[in-house]
Amino acid sequence: MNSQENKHKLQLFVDWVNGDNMPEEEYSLGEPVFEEEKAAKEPGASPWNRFHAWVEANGRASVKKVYPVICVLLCLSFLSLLLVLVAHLPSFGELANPGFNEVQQVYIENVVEDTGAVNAVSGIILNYRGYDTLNEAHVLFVAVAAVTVLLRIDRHKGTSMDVVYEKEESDQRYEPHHDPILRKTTKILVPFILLFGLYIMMNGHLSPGGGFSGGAIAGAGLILFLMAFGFKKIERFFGEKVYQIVRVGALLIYTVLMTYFILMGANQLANGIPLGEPGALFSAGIILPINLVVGLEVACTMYGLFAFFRKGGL
Amino acid sequence: MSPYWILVVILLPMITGALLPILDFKEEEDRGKRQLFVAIPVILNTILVYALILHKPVGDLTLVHLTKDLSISFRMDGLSAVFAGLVAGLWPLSTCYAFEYIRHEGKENKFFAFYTMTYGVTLGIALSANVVTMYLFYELLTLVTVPLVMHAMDKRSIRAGLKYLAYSIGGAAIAFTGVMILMNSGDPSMTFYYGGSVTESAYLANPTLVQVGYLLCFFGFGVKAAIFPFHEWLPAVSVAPTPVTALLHAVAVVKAGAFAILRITFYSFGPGILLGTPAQGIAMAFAMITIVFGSVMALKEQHFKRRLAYSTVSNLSYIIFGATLMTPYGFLGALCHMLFHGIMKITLFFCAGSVLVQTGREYVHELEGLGKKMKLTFFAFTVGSLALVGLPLLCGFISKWKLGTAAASAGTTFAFVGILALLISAVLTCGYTMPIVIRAYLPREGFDESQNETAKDPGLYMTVPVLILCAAMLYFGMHSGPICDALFAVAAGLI
Amino acid sequence: MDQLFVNYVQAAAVIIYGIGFFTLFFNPNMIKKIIGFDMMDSGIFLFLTAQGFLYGGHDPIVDPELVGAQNYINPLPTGLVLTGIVVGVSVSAFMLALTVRLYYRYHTLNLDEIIRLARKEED
Amino acid sequence: MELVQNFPLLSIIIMTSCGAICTLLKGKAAKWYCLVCLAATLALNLFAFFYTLQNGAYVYYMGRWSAPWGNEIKVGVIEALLASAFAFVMILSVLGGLEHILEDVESTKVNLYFVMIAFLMLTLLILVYTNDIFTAYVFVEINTIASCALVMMRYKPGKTLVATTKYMIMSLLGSSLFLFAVCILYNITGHLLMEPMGQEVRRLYAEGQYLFPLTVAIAFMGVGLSIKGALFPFHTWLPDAHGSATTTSSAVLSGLVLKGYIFLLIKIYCRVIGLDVLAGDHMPDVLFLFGAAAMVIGSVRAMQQTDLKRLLAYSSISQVGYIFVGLGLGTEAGIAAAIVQILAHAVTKPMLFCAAGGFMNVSGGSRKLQDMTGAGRRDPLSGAAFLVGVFSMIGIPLFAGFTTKLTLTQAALGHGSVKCVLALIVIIVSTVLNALYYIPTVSTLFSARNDLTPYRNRYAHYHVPYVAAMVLFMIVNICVGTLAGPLLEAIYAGLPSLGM
Amino acid sequence: MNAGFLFVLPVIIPVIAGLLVYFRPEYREEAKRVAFVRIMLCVTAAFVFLIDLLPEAGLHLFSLTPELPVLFQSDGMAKIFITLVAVMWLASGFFSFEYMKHEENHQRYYLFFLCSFGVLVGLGLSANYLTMYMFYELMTLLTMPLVLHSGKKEAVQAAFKYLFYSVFGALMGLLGFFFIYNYGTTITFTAGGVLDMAKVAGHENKLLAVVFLVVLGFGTKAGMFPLHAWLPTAHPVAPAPASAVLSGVITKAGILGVVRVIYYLIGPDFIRGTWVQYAWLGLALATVFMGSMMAYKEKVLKKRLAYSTVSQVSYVMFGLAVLNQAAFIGAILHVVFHSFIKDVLFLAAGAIIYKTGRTNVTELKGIGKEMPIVMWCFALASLGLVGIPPLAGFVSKWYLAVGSLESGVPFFNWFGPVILLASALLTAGYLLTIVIDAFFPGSDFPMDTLTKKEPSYYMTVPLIALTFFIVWLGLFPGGLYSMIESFAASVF
Repeated sequence: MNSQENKHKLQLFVDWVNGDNMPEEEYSLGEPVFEEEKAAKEPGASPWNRFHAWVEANGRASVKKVYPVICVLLCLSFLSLLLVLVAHLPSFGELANPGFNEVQQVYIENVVEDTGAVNAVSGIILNYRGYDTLNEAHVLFVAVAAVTVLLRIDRHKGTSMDVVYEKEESDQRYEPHHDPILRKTTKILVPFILLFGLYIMMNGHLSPGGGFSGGAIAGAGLILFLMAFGFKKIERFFGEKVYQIVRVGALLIYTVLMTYFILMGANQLANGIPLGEPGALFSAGIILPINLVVGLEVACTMYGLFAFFRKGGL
Repeated sequence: MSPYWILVVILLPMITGALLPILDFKEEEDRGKRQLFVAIPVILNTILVYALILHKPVGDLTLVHLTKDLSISFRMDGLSAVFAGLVAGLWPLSTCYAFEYIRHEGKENKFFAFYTMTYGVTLGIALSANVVTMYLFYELLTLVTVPLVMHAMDKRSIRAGLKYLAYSIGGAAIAFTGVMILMNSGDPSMTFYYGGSVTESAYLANPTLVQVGYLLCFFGFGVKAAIFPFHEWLPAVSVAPTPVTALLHAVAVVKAGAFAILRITFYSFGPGILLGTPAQGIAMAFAMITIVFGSVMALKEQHFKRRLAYSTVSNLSYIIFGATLMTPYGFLGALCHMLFHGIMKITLFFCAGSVLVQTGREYVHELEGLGKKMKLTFFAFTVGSLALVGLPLLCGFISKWKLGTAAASAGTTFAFVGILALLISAVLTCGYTMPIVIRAYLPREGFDESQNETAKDPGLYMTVPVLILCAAMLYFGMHSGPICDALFAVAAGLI
Repeated sequence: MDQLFVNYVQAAAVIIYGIGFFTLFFNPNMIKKIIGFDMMDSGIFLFLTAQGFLYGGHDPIVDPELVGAQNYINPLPTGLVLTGIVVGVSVSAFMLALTVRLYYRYHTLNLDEIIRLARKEED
Repeated sequence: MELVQNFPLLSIIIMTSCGAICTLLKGKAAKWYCLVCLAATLALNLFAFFYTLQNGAYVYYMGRWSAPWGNEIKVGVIEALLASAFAFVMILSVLGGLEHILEDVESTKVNLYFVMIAFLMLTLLILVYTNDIFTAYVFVEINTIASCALVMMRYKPGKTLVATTKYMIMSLLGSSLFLFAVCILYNITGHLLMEPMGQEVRRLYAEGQYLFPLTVAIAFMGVGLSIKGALFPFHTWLPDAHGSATTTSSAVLSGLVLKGYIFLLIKIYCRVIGLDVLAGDHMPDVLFLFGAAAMVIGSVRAMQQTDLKRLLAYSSISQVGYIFVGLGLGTEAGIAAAIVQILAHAVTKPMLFCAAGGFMNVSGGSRKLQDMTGAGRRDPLSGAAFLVGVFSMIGIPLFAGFTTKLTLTQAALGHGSVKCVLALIVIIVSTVLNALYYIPTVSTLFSARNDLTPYRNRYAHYHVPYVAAMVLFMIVNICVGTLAGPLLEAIYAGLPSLGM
Repeated sequence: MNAGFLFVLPVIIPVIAGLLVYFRPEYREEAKRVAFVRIMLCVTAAFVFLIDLLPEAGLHLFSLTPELPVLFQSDGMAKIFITLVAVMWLASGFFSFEYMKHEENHQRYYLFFLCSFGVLVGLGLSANYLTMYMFYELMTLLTMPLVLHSGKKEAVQAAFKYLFYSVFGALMGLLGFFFIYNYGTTITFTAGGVLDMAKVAGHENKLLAVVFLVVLGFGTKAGMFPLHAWLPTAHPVAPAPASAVLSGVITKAGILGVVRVIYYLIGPDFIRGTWVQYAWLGLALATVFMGSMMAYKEKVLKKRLAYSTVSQVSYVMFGLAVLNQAAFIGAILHVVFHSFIKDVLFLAAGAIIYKTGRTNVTELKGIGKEMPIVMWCFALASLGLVGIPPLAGFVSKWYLAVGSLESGVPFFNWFGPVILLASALLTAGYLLTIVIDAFFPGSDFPMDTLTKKEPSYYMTVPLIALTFFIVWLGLFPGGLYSMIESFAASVF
């Protein structure tokens, strides 16, 4: 083939030497080829479009098949990582663990004369690291607020929250049908439950327990009463207004107490709250009142959550 | 004069531009009022600029301190006087041209708003005293000119506008990195000193970084100066109305890119450091490639304004070639070509605009025999093209002459190849301008007169600026003594 | 590997955590996901309490005779667990409320179904 | 202990009480009370900022007991600055989106909205100030619940509920990983407070003990908080959550909440683990890579969006990428650049969201960009604010974005290794991509074809709070842009207290 | 009162005349126009001859920049060139009055014809590189429309080709200009060269490359080998008087350029014995031989004459390339003689086309009978070109051969004359065959049927005059020889 090419080249050279060959049409009179007007690229055909078509067609199905396998593999590898981690951790239950350092020593040895509480755990969570527990109460408070946003139906205000709600409305107001066995037992049990809850709250600084557990027990008592006697009865002594006031009041009292305690502590001023002698009921400074307040708060929260899930209102 | 006038000069057009949409002149009825409202500030501003050039204010005017070292400050030194003078000189002419041209495009308020604002922003670039200020106005220039490019708001111009935007912002981002490297090596406030602010020790500490920094700045600002790999936006933008293409893409925007490269080369990185380094080699190589490439593409292009746009691409790289020679003579050649190319190219674009307005023809082969009908326009076009080719009596020859001698005296083989590139491009320039002239005046055998019955010269607003420019070309061609001495003083860093 | 048998309690905790993690990821049902979260929480609390344990350690109710920190277990982790449990409760309550509302609107608990319905509803 | 030193605690207490009290008040009263509390917090924190500027950082015991026993907060220059900035932006966001709150949220539950806002502010304050990682965990949880509540408070739920669920699940996963990391750290160091734990970790690292648990703790901490901070691979929840929430919620979430978590990560990495130990574990490189990927892919995805709010959400992902690139550089300058970006983005993004809210008012409530053509003309104030935001995003000098680009490039250059080159390239690409999707949006918003849309004669009627918010936003943005000097000095002064 | 201001007149007058002819409406009809042009031609020629007579003088017109003045001076070389230009323009001018009758847009033709006259005079008189370059460029631009005159497609393409090649050549000259300005002491032409050896020290080979490019650049105008392709296309398409002038004089402008640069700026001894000289010699000889070969092969009369121009002008280039006095004198002599001869040949061809419309060589059988005077001049000119002793061609070829033999250039001093002789034979081949066919068409040709078609006296008078000169100069070259020898001595 290249011989033909050479001939062509020779011809070109001869023409050039000859000098009389006409330069090819310099300014083509043809239709102007202007980039913008070129025919728009026709769609499809390009690999990118084919990939998209495949994804639309069977994207979801393939993911469904592949997802479990990946999930299992991911979790197994994660689990093995954790197990290897545990293998490298300090051994269980040794005194040489890093945990048993001067921090634990102070917590145990001077918890009595610092906080007046015999139960070191209460001392820690309510005095040494008191601020954390203040915010514990706030977590509960926010959770209830969030649930109210979601579940509370303000029927009489006419807010058509969700048309769906209207259909099953009858079930909400359904009062528990008169069940004598349940009512009798609750009549006997509820006072003791509330009393026991109060006991747990009061003795938080002496024995295990405290505001949170006591509150939960009291809450359970309230819920049992509600289950037995229905909303009408309970509204007589524990309606919406009371509920709000108790909840917010308890929180505010707790905050005020804690602010006073922190401000005094931070500025190294004596806070004038008597610690009382250890072991007595009215001792351990601010821990007792805090336990009471927290107990109330937790009880209201428990009851509130149940009521919202049950009736979308109190 | 006190340096505060610099601020006045920059802000006056920007305020007029900003006020226009608020005053909201009606399209047709108070066109006269709008023209007055635009013309007076522009002319006033030009007078102020020339007053500033004549008796230069001493010292810098610092507006605000961004950080401890970086500040927004202005100054009128030699180089800024040249660029400001060029812009101030050509702006009134092109505004006058735009008054009539825009009548058939529409949306005049929006057009003149951005048009006058660009005036202020370009002056901002010219008069900035440090790299950060220049960078600020450089970015503003992009943002102010994008609406102008998109003026017609049809699919084509929007796509062109977006392409222009992508290139400019990309370029600015690349340049920003280079500026940062500059900031680290040498005086952090990056104010412009003739001979560069990069200290010797900083360079010796890490020569490759400084060179990479310079190349980043070079290609970053080079995007606006349409250097080879980043030149596509310039021809694409020729869809914009002619006063926009003429002024922005022959004078303001592209020259801002070239001006920025001059500033960076001679006032920030300093020729002393860069002379003979591979960075200079690369920069010069790209400039040379663009010179030849631009002309070749222009030769191939059939669309009238795109052909002129490609010619701008190639001519701009003359300036950059001069800059990369890194000698005072090279700098002088660059300055000369910046001035004279501004005048030449704006004339050609105006003629293209007049042809478009009068006959609506956009392609080169449609211009058959128009020479007789549109006498003045094509006379100006002929003078412009002869100047561009480098005929001795016209200004084009002077700048080619300065560039050529500078390259010859530079002595390196690269410079020698550079001259060859210059000359090849000159031949190609003749290749793409002369056929138009010949075609216009000496129509071919089978040509019938009837096609150009209606074609005649456009109104006074459009022809007067063109003729003034021709006179300027002839004057500078014949009597360029004083101008060249002034430019040499700037190039040698005396003023 | 023998250290794993020494720390058998932490190993158990971590395994519970892993299972919780698996249920969370594996099944699309909302309730199962919440159960997964609770398992993860309980796994961590077990892991945390295990750190405070001491062989032969007395419960942290300080009685005057038994002096010296070395024969009491570390009270701090138990305190932290108390806080953790409360957080777990509040978060689960919120998630359950969300599930109830989703059920009322989309009548399904399968999260993938819900997402599909939401996307269809959107466009 | 002068009085001023109590101010941070006072601001925290005010916010806690405000949360509680707002539940009792009615909608309008709750709004005013919440705004007053926010203003008070802003003032107190500003005082604290100027105090620490003169006298340097100080530690404040939350309760009577000193470091390893009691709880404490550390008030440094950066912390105070961020706290006051967050408070200020919170006020402006609430004011900016006020009409939408009253419109979107049910009238009876508006007060709960402000409860959530109060608790969110509380958590941000604590995340910024706290010196104890378990307190940090507790507040991370409150923050999760509060922000999920804020997202879902829409009158016509549907889409928002699904988005909230996705957000909730991802956040809970993140916080459980974070808790796990806290337990591991407590297990191997025995301390919960950052300073003592930091010394312990350095000692362990020096002796080479428990190295593997330390790496796992660092990894879990990083992954946990990246999930919550919406770093690239875990960002899937962000577009739906921020896209479908009301204006104020999306403004606050993208502007502040993301930053709270990331600042906590920075604090933990600097104070507890120390940059040298961190470098040993190559964690910064991982963060750097994911940050770089976020910068690019966030913008690419944003280009394909037609809904304005989702577009802004995706752009947040790319801006978060800037912070992680700064953090990933692992040098002091890198951290400073990250903090500057936190501030700059906190100031810019909420403004963009509020402006988007304004545009929605003027375009018949639709979020689609087509319906918003010419909205900029019909509502000039939001148009101007949006423009300032876009300028800042692109990094035009005199605007906040420029300061970030300035410091980040300086930091990258200071680094001088392959990471530096990669950082520079990514910054350039990201700037271009930003321009590529912001400028067309601006051009559609200001396009002259205003008369084609059905909403052409719907001009904005301005309320006082909205105008105030927008104007203040613009002023702050320009201040951060121009007063970069003193800002940077303050940050560099605050770095040692951060644990560098 | 030196003769300086005189220089401007012959340059300005024709240009103004041309513009007047084109723009003034009254010159539309024939008679007025012909009269006006005739007067103008005579006036300009008179001034030119006046300048010849006056002693050497200089004029500084104005200066573009301080170091770029526009200078005129009438040294020996200039005098010869402008006289040649004047004579050729007179002859072609008179010829074209008649010839243009069967062409259109006369005014345009005369505009460019007169303007190029002025420009060429300016080129001849220019005293420094800038002025020469300026007039060189103007000449290209003004002669191009002459080539384009007919407007036919191939004419337009040929014109473009001519334009690009010439502009490229001019710009090569500009390249040389930069370097000479840089390495030379001044840009004014001074016999023997202006190079400042101190500056040139390090850059010899680069400067040699530049010189070679300059030679190539100006060589394009003279149709030297690498860039000769435009000449065979451009000259034939132009109207006959224009192509006569194009071939006769304008190619000599290229030669003038080379002479000025090599002998008056670079200085002959800078490139004596270097590769530039050998390359130049080689190219010249190649063109000489190649031109004649092509001419021999070409059938169309005007194309054949164009090829012969290519080869004859390369005689001159060869003479200049030898770089010694004898060859230089031979070259300049050949410039003069070739102009006269080629003018006669082209005018004759023009007359034939005008009268009989026959362009092909084969159709010219028996033309001698139809147009005796024209063909007699054609014959005499052909003989002169071949180099038969009594006619002009012989003298220049003689000195060329002698110069090259004496020059001592290693290979070329004997190879050169051999090529010249061979080419002379070929010239005879392609010219004398026409003459023989014209007068002795052979027995079978019906000689008697031919009628006399003698063109009018406008055409015959110039032909006769030029032929007289050829014969007169062939017999008494002494005057011309001594004139050339005077300034040739100063150059070497």
